[in-house]
Amino acid sequence: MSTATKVRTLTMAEAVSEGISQEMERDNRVFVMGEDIGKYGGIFSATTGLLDKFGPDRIMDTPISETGFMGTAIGAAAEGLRPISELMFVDFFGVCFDQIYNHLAKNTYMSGGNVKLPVVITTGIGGGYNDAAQHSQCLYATFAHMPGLKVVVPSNAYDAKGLMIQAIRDDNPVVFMYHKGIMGLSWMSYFEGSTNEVPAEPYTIPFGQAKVVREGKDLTIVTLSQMVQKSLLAADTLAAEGIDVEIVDLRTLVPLDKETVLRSVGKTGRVLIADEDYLSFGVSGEIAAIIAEQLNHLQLKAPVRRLAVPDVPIPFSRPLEQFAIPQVDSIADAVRALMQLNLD
Amino acid sequence: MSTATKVRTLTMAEAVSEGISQEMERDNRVFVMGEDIGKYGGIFSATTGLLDKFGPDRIMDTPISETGFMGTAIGAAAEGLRPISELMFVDFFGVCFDQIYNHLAKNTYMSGGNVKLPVVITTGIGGGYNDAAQHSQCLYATFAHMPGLKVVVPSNAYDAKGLMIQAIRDDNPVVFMYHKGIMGLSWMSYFEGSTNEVPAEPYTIPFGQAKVVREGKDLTIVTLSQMVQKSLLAADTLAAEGIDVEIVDLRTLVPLDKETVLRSVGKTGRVLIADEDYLSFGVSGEIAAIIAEQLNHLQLKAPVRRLAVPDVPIPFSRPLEQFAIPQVDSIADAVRALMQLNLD
Amino acid sequence: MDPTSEQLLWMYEKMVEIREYEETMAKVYLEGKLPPKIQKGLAFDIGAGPVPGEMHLAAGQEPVAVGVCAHLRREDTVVGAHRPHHFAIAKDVDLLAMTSEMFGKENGLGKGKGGHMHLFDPAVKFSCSGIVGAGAPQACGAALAAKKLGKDWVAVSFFGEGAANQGSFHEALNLASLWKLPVIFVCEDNKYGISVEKSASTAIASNADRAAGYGMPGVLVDKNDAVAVFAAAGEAVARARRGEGPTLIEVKTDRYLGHFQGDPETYRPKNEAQHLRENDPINVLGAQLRERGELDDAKDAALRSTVSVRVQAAYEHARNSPYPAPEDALLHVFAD
Amino acid sequence: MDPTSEQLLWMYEKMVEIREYEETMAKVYLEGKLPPKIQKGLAFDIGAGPVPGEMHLAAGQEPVAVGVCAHLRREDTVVGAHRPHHFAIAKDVDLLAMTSEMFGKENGLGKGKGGHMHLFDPAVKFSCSGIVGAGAPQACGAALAAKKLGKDWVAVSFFGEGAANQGSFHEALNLASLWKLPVIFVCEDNKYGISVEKSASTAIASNADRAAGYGMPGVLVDKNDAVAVFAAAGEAVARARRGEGPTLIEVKTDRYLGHFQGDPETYRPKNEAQHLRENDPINVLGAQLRERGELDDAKDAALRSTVSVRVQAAYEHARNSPYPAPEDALLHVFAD
Ligand SMILES: Cc1ncc(C[n+]2csc(CCOP(=O)(O)OP(=O)(O)O)c2C)c(N)n1
Ligand SMILES: Cc1ncc(C[n+]2csc(CCOP(=O)(O)OP(=O)(O)O)c2C)c(N)n1
Ligand SMILES: [Mg+2]
Ligand SMILES: [Mg+2]
Repeated sequence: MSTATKVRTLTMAEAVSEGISQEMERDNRVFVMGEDIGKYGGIFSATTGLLDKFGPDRIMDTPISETGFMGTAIGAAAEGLRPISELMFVDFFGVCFDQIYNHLAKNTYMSGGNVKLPVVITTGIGGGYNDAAQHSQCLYATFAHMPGLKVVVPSNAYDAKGLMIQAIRDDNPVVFMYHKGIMGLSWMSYFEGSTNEVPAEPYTIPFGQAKVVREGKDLTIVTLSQMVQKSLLAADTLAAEGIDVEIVDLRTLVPLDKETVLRSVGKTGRVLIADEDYLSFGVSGEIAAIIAEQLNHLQLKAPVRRLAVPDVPIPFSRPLEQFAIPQVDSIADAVRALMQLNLD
Repeated sequence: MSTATKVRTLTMAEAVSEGISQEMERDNRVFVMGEDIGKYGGIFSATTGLLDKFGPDRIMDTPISETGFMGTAIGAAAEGLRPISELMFVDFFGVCFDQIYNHLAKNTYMSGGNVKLPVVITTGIGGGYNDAAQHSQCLYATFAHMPGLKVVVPSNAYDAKGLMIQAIRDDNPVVFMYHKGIMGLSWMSYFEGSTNEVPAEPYTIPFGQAKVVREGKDLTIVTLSQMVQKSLLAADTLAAEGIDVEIVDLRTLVPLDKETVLRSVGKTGRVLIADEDYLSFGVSGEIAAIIAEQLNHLQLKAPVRRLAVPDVPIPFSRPLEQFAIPQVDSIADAVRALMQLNLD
Repeated sequence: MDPTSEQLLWMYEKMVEIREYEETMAKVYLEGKLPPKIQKGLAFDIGAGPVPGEMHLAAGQEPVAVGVCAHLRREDTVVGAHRPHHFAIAKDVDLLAMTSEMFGKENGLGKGKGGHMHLFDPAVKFSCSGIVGAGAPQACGAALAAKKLGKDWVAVSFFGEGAANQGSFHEALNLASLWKLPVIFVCEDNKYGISVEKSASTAIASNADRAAGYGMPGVLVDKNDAVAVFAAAGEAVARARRGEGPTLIEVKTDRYLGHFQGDPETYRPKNEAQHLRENDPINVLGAQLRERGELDDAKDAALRSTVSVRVQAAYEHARNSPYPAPEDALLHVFAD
Repeated sequence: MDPTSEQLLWMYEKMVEIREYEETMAKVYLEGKLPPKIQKGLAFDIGAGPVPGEMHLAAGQEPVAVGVCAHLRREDTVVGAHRPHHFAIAKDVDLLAMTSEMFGKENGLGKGKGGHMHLFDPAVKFSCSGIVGAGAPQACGAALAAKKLGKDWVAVSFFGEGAANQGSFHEALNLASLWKLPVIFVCEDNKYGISVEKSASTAIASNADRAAGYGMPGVLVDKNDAVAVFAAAGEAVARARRGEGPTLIEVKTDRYLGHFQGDPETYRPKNEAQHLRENDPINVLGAQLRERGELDDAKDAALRSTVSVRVQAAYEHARNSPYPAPEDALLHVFAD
């Protein structure tokens, strides 16, 4: 068939760098700063090939000075440039978070809208490859909790490209968080569902639109990032057992698409929130809360259930890490258990 | 009566510094570091009088180098000392959070329990006096989200002293967050319920025990810190209208006393979570979630309701700040509205 | 680099303006905060009155602001800190909108959302922050933008001697020198970071000596004098405009008032401030101008009265402007 | 300060041990990671094999570790960074428990929870961190404790030249000098921070020149030589023990391997590492020992074989030890 030739799949890393590249071609105010984003192409390949294409003036390796270059991004953005600033691992946010949440996130508000800061922060999240407690965190809840930052958490290449272009064009700070285990790197096993068809031309995906990535009638899994891919695999297993799971991929945490969540939960009556961040005071709590606030409009068949990292730092050892981070099997188990629970 | 002479009331600031002082007398490993904690006595008077009593070797003013002295606290604690380290305003955590959540919070875990870090971080939280977006935050959810930190949020002088002594004696990192508007400072109006009877002798209050500070049958307010005092005032107004409110003061976020929350909500069937932190991805979500997880054991009469800062930075201007931060009146309004809601 | 008479007069007038602005604020700030006490035991209520919240005034530190800003154009960037008024005034921030902002009014620079530590005037490229040390990296960003845009604009980061012990100082200076950014780092050494003396916070006597660690010139201006600051800043700005990179300047200056208004100042020798005032930099420059024949009593009185009208008008404007509607708190989290 | 023969031999043996440890790890690390490919397109799987996760090896950098640690006692503190093995071995960290930790085993230093970047051995006061720059303030804390306890213990913070651009470096150096803490800051300049050359990250050629900004001695050791490091560190440690405060030392050293194992090293001139190995510091010290008559072929062989037995035994021990139970993940969040 003639259309078959048009199918082009990319890894999420390729999709991210293609999105950045196309925007850099379109808009010469866009530039990238960060550690090892030049010759190295980004530790997680989010900027591979860009140095050759755009040169060192627009693809700028920085010293290991996250406060320095995040602040630099703020100052440059205030002058009308559109920096993309990479925080290699989200785990490092603590050395520079003041610039991010007290300035980048707030200057627009504190100036009554007179200052615009179109900065995209890209950052690698997540575990699964035994990088231990300081290199495996998700922490998106912490960014989403701070007013003034948009937070993007794609689960696949197609979404990643569209959301990246949307992020670069947004006049506000956007934190773009890519899970390392779905980037399709040549040196880390990954969930292949994340490598998918990506149109060659630029396109955008609006923020605040969750996506039902699998329709089902028995139970809703609300999830995001790599956990979407794990949930899809769990759903296949469960389907064979006659449990028909619907999966909502949040795609962005800020803005949060409550409607899609509530619609799905309203339909299935059962909800599991599957999250790779720490359990307490995070994403899973927020999703549970927006459901609890709508109990007068929803008919739940079972209590809400959450599956997340059980409030422990991410341990190094393989069996420990696999226990701490929800896996395909533990998602399936949680769904099975939830199917047994009934209200009244 | 002879017992009347024993009543001694302290402000929360006095209670905090008395707790520290008594522990410093008992245990010479305890010392205090921070900005302006010496001659100045702490900007929020948490260390008033201590320099005169213990001298500059144990009451150490630091440079404005939060990463430097938080890291110093970690290193000193690993050697068996018991530092109290003041982060003047919690809002500044972003300049030093790496030391706190990647090291202080995790070294015990990463060492398999071989390293103990008995550090107390004291910090001022909260708004209400127009100090704007970088000096008015609560941010306790962010600390509570990170495994490895105990988080204490007292609402009154009696609790503050007992919890402070407990914190200093704990072999783990404890973040002790005092709301500026209940410290009883001579230069800031405060909620007088926070100044209460404090025994002169040292005593401890165990962590993880929420307190029902007002019993009622119609509705539960789950709350913490200054918001407890606001809720008590709102409850008085509501009582006059025939609405009988029960108030749960969480007192510590980590560990969190879920049982007391669930018991109260089970009794009243209606719950409002009143919080001064940002609404989304925070404390109010977590409390709502633990209720949503127990829907098979609880008989709710109404959906869960949350009242918190509506995901905006804290604005400076008085009318704006009073709108953004829940006030006594808005708590009362939220309760009234919730009394009108019914499930089914 | 010697200032012209015009520049000297500009500096003098701006110093007078800053001083009047700060002294007026010191008074206005107390309105509504002192008795009648609203609560037992309360000496003062920080959240009361027309200008609530913290208030950090810069009386005595005028030479730093005017000596540097005398070299700046509208397109140059200034990033100040928590004590920002003198810089803002010297950078020609809109005085009416700035004052309204501190009163929390709808027509303030930030529509009342920012307040005194968060003044943003993009028209003259002024911003500041309440977080000690945060501004230096941001000034690097403005300087980087100038470079990328092919302009000879410069950026100035002002901060206190206390801030020079923050990690951000180090990172910014390294970055600026490495990338040869047109930025000038100006450290105001007013001897105190709140209550902590410089000798108790800083391992060396002068931050200017830290410049060598970044391969940039370090200049110490060891007197609180506008002309001396002007000379040092002139070199630095010219160097930056020529594309030769950053400079670090430290100026010994004097904080006449408390760290913030309401500061009991018990950490400070009694009469220290009074003693400092004896060598007031406004008088010093005034005397120089008189010597040069540029100023006499009549001219001085006229100048002071013009300034006073301008300053007082700003306060009147702010006082009489309306507050924003409470629900406006929900606006501007994001730019549209 | 000249090393005794005993000290020279100790340094030599430790360097041999470190080298064998790292070279063994380089091989073990690859086990299970290379084909058979578990996934299309995968060249290597970082999460597979007996030692998963990142792996930063220090082959070539041995002189820094041994030259400093030769002066340390058990009660002295060492805080390393993400590339910690050489320091750990030189500080006499329990080799069996350390190796078990990197294999994620129950009997590891951290019961398998820490892994290679997070080795804690309180018995010899060793710790490290995967966060660049984080260790320097923590070393200040150990030094402060020594001072408070009235001991002559010192603390050493080791970090890379890349880390010297972090704010934490600045804050720690200022604090240490201000409080005269017995701490030695040792910067390993191995030319790269991952792929970024020092000249692209650091505004000046030598970090030793930054010491003046903190009022402490700064020493540059400009060759990758154990004896030269020994001399510089000896002065610094003695000074610290005497209560005279901190020293900053920078050592030019060589990273033979990639930043981490699996690093394609495309940013680096081909054969650079090979070229560096031509002047190997172990050989250099070996030759000196031979010249002094302290080493000959037989003695060298015996020494190397003893070391090898020790190192290989550690790997065997780690390999054969059991994993923790999965649910042990829930333990040790808090000390009891
Ligand atoms: C990161 C951070 N730490 C602490 C503070 C609290 N604080 C505000 S101003 C100040 C002193 C600043 O001293 P300096 O930099 O010398 O400026 P000055 O007040 O003397 O103008 C401190 C500690 C803060 N705002 N931000
Ligand atoms: C705060 C922080 N930023 C970035 C990183 C990622 N990172 C790990 S090692 C490294 C390079 C460190 O270079 P250097 O300090 O010279 O040490 P070397 O690797 O050369 O031993 C970087 C950027 C990190 N771990 N922590
Ligand atoms: Mg100062
Ligand atoms: Mg290096």
